[in-house]
Amino acid sequence: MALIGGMPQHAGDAERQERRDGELSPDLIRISGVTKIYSGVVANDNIRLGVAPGEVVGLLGENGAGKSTLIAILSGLTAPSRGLIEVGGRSFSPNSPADALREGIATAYQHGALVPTLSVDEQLHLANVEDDDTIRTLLREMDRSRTVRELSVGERQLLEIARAVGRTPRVLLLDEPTSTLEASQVEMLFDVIRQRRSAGRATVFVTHKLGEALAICDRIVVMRRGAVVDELRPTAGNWPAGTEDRLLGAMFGADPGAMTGNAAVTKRRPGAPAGNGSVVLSVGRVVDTGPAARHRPVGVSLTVRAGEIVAIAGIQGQGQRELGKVLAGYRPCRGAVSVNGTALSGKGAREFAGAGVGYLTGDRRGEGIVARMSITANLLLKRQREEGAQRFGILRARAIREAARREIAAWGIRPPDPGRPAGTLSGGNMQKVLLARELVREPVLLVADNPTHGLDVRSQVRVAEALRSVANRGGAVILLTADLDEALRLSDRVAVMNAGRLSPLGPTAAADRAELSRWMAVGW
Amino acid sequence: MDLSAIAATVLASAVLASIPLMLAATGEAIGERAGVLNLGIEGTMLLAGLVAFRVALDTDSIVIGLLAGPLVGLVVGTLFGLLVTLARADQVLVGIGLTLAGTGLSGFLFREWYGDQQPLLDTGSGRPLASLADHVPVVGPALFDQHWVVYAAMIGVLLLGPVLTRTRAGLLVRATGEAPFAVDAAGISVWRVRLGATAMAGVLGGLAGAVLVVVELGFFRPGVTAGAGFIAIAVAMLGQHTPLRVAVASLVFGVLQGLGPGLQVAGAPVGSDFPRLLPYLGVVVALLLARHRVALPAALGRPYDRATARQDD
Amino acid sequence: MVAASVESIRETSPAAMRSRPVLETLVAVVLSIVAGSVVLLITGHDPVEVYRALIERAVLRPAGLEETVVRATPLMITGVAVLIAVRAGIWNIGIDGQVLVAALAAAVAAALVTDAGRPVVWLTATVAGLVAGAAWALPAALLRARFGVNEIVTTIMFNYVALFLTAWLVKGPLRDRSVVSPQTELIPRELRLVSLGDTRTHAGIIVALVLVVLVGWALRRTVAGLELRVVGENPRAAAVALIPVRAYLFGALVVSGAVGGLAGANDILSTKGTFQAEWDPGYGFTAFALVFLARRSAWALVPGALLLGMLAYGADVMPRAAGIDPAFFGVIEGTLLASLAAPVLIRGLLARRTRKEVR
Amino acid sequence: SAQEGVEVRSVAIVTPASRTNQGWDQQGVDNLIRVGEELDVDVEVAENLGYDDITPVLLDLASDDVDLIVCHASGYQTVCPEFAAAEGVPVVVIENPEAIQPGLVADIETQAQEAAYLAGVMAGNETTSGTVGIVVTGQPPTWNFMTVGFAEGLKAARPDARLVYTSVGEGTYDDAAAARQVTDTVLAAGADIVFGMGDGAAFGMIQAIREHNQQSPGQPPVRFIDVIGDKSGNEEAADLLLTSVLFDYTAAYTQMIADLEAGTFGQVYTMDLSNGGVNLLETKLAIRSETTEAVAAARSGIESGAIQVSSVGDAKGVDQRLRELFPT
Ligand SMILES: Nc1ncnc2c1ncn2[C@@H]1O[C@H](COP(=O)(O)OP(=O)(O)OP(=O)(O)O)[C@@H](O)[C@H]1O
Ligand SMILES: Nc1ncnc2c1ncn2[C@@H]1O[C@H](COP(=O)(O)OP(=O)(O)OP(=O)(O)O)[C@@H](O)[C@H]1O
Ligand SMILES: [Mg+2]
Ligand SMILES: [Mg+2]
Repeated sequence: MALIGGMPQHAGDAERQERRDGELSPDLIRISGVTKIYSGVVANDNIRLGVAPGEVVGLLGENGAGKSTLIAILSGLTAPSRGLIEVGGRSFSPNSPADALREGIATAYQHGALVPTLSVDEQLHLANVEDDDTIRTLLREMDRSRTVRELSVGERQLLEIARAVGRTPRVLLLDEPTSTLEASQVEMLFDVIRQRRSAGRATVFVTHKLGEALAICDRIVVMRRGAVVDELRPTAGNWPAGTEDRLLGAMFGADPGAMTGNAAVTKRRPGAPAGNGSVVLSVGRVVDTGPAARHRPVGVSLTVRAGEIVAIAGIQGQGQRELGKVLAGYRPCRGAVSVNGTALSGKGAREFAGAGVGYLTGDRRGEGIVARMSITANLLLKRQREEGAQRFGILRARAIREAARREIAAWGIRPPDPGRPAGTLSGGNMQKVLLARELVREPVLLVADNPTHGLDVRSQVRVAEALRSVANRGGAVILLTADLDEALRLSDRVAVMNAGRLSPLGPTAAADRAELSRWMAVGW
Repeated sequence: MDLSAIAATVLASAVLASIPLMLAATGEAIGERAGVLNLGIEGTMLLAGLVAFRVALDTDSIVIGLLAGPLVGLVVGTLFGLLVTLARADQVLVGIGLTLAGTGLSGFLFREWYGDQQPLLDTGSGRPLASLADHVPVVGPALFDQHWVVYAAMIGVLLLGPVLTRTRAGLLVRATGEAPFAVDAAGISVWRVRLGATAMAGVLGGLAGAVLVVVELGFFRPGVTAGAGFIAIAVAMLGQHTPLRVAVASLVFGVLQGLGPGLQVAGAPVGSDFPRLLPYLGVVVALLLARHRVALPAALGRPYDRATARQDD
Repeated sequence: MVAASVESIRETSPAAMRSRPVLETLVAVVLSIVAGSVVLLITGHDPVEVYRALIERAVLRPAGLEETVVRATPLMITGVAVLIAVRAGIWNIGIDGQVLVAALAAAVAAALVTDAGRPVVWLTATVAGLVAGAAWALPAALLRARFGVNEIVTTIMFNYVALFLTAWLVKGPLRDRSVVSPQTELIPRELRLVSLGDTRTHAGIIVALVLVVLVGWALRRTVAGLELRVVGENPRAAAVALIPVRAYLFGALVVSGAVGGLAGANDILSTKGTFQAEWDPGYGFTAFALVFLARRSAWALVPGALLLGMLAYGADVMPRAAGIDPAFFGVIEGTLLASLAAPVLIRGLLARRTRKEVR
Repeated sequence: SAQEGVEVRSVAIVTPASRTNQGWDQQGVDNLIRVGEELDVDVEVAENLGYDDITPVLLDLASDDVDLIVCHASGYQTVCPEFAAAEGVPVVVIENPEAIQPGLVADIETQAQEAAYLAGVMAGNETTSGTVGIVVTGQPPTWNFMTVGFAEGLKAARPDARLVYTSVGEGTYDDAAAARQVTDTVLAAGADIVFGMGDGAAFGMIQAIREHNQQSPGQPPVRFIDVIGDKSGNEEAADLLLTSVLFDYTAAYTQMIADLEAGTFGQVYTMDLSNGGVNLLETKLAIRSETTEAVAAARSGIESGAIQVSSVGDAKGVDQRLRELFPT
């Protein structure tokens, strides 16, 4: 039963809550009628939710559903426009994160709250974290004298979790804590959460990964367009059959079939020229010569043909990002690179782009979006010098506005407000903006760096479709990803990168998952 | 002509002249470390210098005068800090305002208090190690023939190095300039850290003004700092916001500044305008050489606003 | 990089924003008057008397307005110069040096062509000023774009270098030998910029206004303007969007220098007529204050410059009228700037109150 | 223009720096006020105007109906005549004899080289180390005239003397800290008499000398020669003030007002030894009788025309003349 519509849902919610109050200890946190409005956008809509001691509550919802907003309100980052929160039975209206911490609420933020220039130890000290067993376990593989900046993305995420867990809070809020973690690290985190459960401490777990939510949560709450739309709990320790469909339905609205039916779209179009199409990209013994990197690509050779998606899987920081930049002309290299027969060795990003190379950055906020500029401007970027956008160096305002409106509609960017600063978009919507502006240029080769990172399932599908459409149109795609399953799911051929070296490239259909994952960890 | 005597004097005088610069630049460095760019040190130095002068004259005590300077600096720095944190005022605007107001007020009060009189303080005494100066050629006076305040200031500034790197207060300051959101998220009030840092910067700026007026010159004149407050901003950056390096940079600046008159007196046909360029060109060259190490705190100049912080991280 | 962050994403409705600048400015003026009164009272002056004299002189005499416009002209031009750099994320604190070098170049160049008549003199001085200003910004621009050397420090340093260099030139090689004091050959009044009607205002203000409109438009409406702003907002994103970041950093600083140079040429062609060794108008800081006062908007430079121009004139004539030290007007100006920055205080207080009320 | 006498009710003076700058600006203002009191004429002072365009201030003064404006800086020598021509208000400029116009523009020549020559003679006779320093804050004509005059007097009195000439830098009239650093260096070169030309910056020089004297007890104290005003009222300064090249504008100002009323305004007023416009200050420091005699002899030599002191106003000329006098 998917709960759609306003009233009944709240009634049912209240009922459930009352029932639970009877059987469980009283809620640690009780949220009633919380609404948050950002200049017209209802980010949280009349939310009612309780969290009991020892409970692990999963919070799911598509990009922009309002999960992080709720976390922000509970963390004291922002005040609700309306509504009441109680913690331990007392009214709670934090002025700052400090107030929330005092009440025993600690948060690992979606985008982290670390100081790049501090060492790991200094960072923990800053956050008043005691160095206990839990911390030592979580950080056991980390060189603690290194600065946060020098850590890999995954290590940073672990540290962010440790920073919050280390305060042994009554309530731990985790906003997408596993987006860049490896399986073993996720398991480590789950151990910590289980310990907390047995100690009677509550955890709120925001994620886009249904599997993880089902594995660890005692209850799953689904948000959609700011409101809580569904709430599920296992019966007798097991999730009932069809739970996934129900979750997806609640997350994305009426038609869960849209999520599974897309498999066809993401697979190669029958009759597309894959594998034997013309050579789009040819790379011979390329050595990255750009600014210092933890691992720079060395001796990379690669041929990519029209119509195929080639995935390069690797743990974050093994040199895939650098390789992506080399292949899009953003980092200099030695060796031979040619696109559609045009030699591009020694050329810059503009020549690469001129030859039809598109690039989807892996650092959306850092180097993708211009946060304080409008969605329109962000959609325009990279094309601003093209015919349709300008005449004699003067921007064609109307044409640009219309193009923006079209793309906002076509990609379902939300909120559909062309003038809104792009920095206020949710991650998924930012990615749509960046994808939209790459795809209108109809790239011959699209280099996509971790394009689904942080995206909800539907957005992930949307991205996958977009990549496949490039291939189906006769272009080629290089998909750099930290997620081996994604690599296997989306690609035609796959290779692994480890310590700057590229493994042999083979057809995905014949790939051995276990072997590839070993390669990712230790090389070959 | 005794070139070594000239060199010795140039150096000794450069050391003395570098002390106010060093103090002010260290203060600026601390403020910048916390993310606050203070263009108002010039004004702070002048106000504090004037008050220190008056207090020293009235009490007939250099020490009390020297204490008055930092006190004024504390008040001014706190006011500045409150404006740029709680009031979220623009740092550049308030800084320029402070310089204008401080320059104006100190000049105005000086005339109100002293009319066209120009009292002078005694700056000749208080040199505990002077007797050692003759035993060391050339650098003897620079090392030993100095006022005790010079030594005290140097030790104080050098001690601030470990304070920044080793103490929790230092940690908070450094973190706040880089990632205020992370500090906020750690449950620490960003504005309090910044207020503390600007107050400290004010204290050091005030002390700089007091030392300039009471120890180096022995008198106040309207505008007596002659731009030292701005040079301090450059020196703070050149010194990579570390007290030790700031001290070295100030010293080098002082020596380059003294080199001009040194060359003129030694009879080099350089005129007076070209040697005066030296310290400024020197700073540019030094920056060029040290370019890989000069990084500004990431949040420098940005008022911290929790509502937008998450987008900026 | 220090990035200005005056513009943030506000959670207020546009209508509420629009009505405030006037109110905020009024509050700031009142605050600075109060601060000034305190100083006056403490030192035994009668504030009412002082402010009465002040208003009589600055507001009730017609010359005041004309002079305000004359003073605002170079401020507007240097404000545009600072704005161009600031929008690209660059701090050009070297306006003073650029003005000095450009003024000297303009004065010398114009003196060479005095026989050729007015238009030639204007054109020569303008071009000389633009080129010299750009040239003076060039080292800092190169160091920044090529080696990443922080321009805040280099531009400050080049101000001092300009001061001593121009002094040396005008005392030596470029000096007009027919007069004793070190200055360049005087450009006769008839050859300088035309006055507007029978006033002291001159064609420079038209140039300044055109410049404001042009730059304001270019920043919004041209590809170069857009790219420049992107570089200023997020240089890494700019690079990914195929914008030549270094070229923009370089170009913005050089163009900023050129525009700064224009202010120098304007002064020579209007009020000064000659470059003097000790002249150093120090527009730089005021221009910075102006840009931040205008919240980085080009159009708002115009009222901002007029306000600051009025203050500059006031500081010159009011001390005599009020019988107090001119330094006093530094206090007024300084507190005015500081409190103009404080509308955010008012807004912050308001925001806090609403937050509290809601809960 | 036809000249007619006017009754002078108020006069004004405009100065680039503060009227309490202990030097050039203060002397002009103080002198004009004294003349005003004597003649019962109102005096308006507009100070601290820098070298920006001062026309609005001049206009403002004109709107207050002043009868004469003293433009008290050589830097105002072009703007003031322009203003006078446009507005018809009489002005006095400094160091620009070319600009004079009957009824409109008069000029004051503060050519203090003669008095500076006497100071040089005094220094030559009084120095024991044989090294004498000159410290200037910038190189405006007024300083340049005095530098050359002083150097010629020194050379005449003591041909084997060594002269150390240093400039603190452009426009450093009030940069006491820099002046102090420069003076320290001059003292290190062995100078025992320093001729210092600066306004507020002079106190930086005085402090350097005071401290030097305190540090070297037993040695003959270094002494200071000041310019423009009389700092002997200041106890600490008086202890080392050998003399000062005094500027006295009162005679010139009185004469100008008289000329204006008589309709003969518009001449060059030269301040020199013979008319008392410049003079040497007598201080409490003991000087040798030979010195007094030598200075007196030089004075009569100048007055009789037997001694000709060069008049050099530009910086280049100063360098040249100093090199001639004291080749290294
Ligand atoms: N500071 C802000 N100003 C304006 N709008 C905002 C702000 N923060 C969030 N929003 C908007 O509120 C809505 C909810 O955003 P939120 O970040 O809570 O979503 P989310 O569920 O966490 O999404 P994601 O899965 O992408 O992290 C979005 O439409 C977003 O654009
Ligand atoms: N860095 C900052 N710059 C500007 N304003 C800030 C900054 N930090 C906090 N503020 C604002 O200052 C006010 C008080 O800050 P905050 O709520 O952090 O105080 P606090 O540390 O929680 O103190 P207390 O617990 O005593 O209330 C709030 O209005 C907050 O929005
Ligand atoms: Mg989120
Ligand atoms: Mg989000």
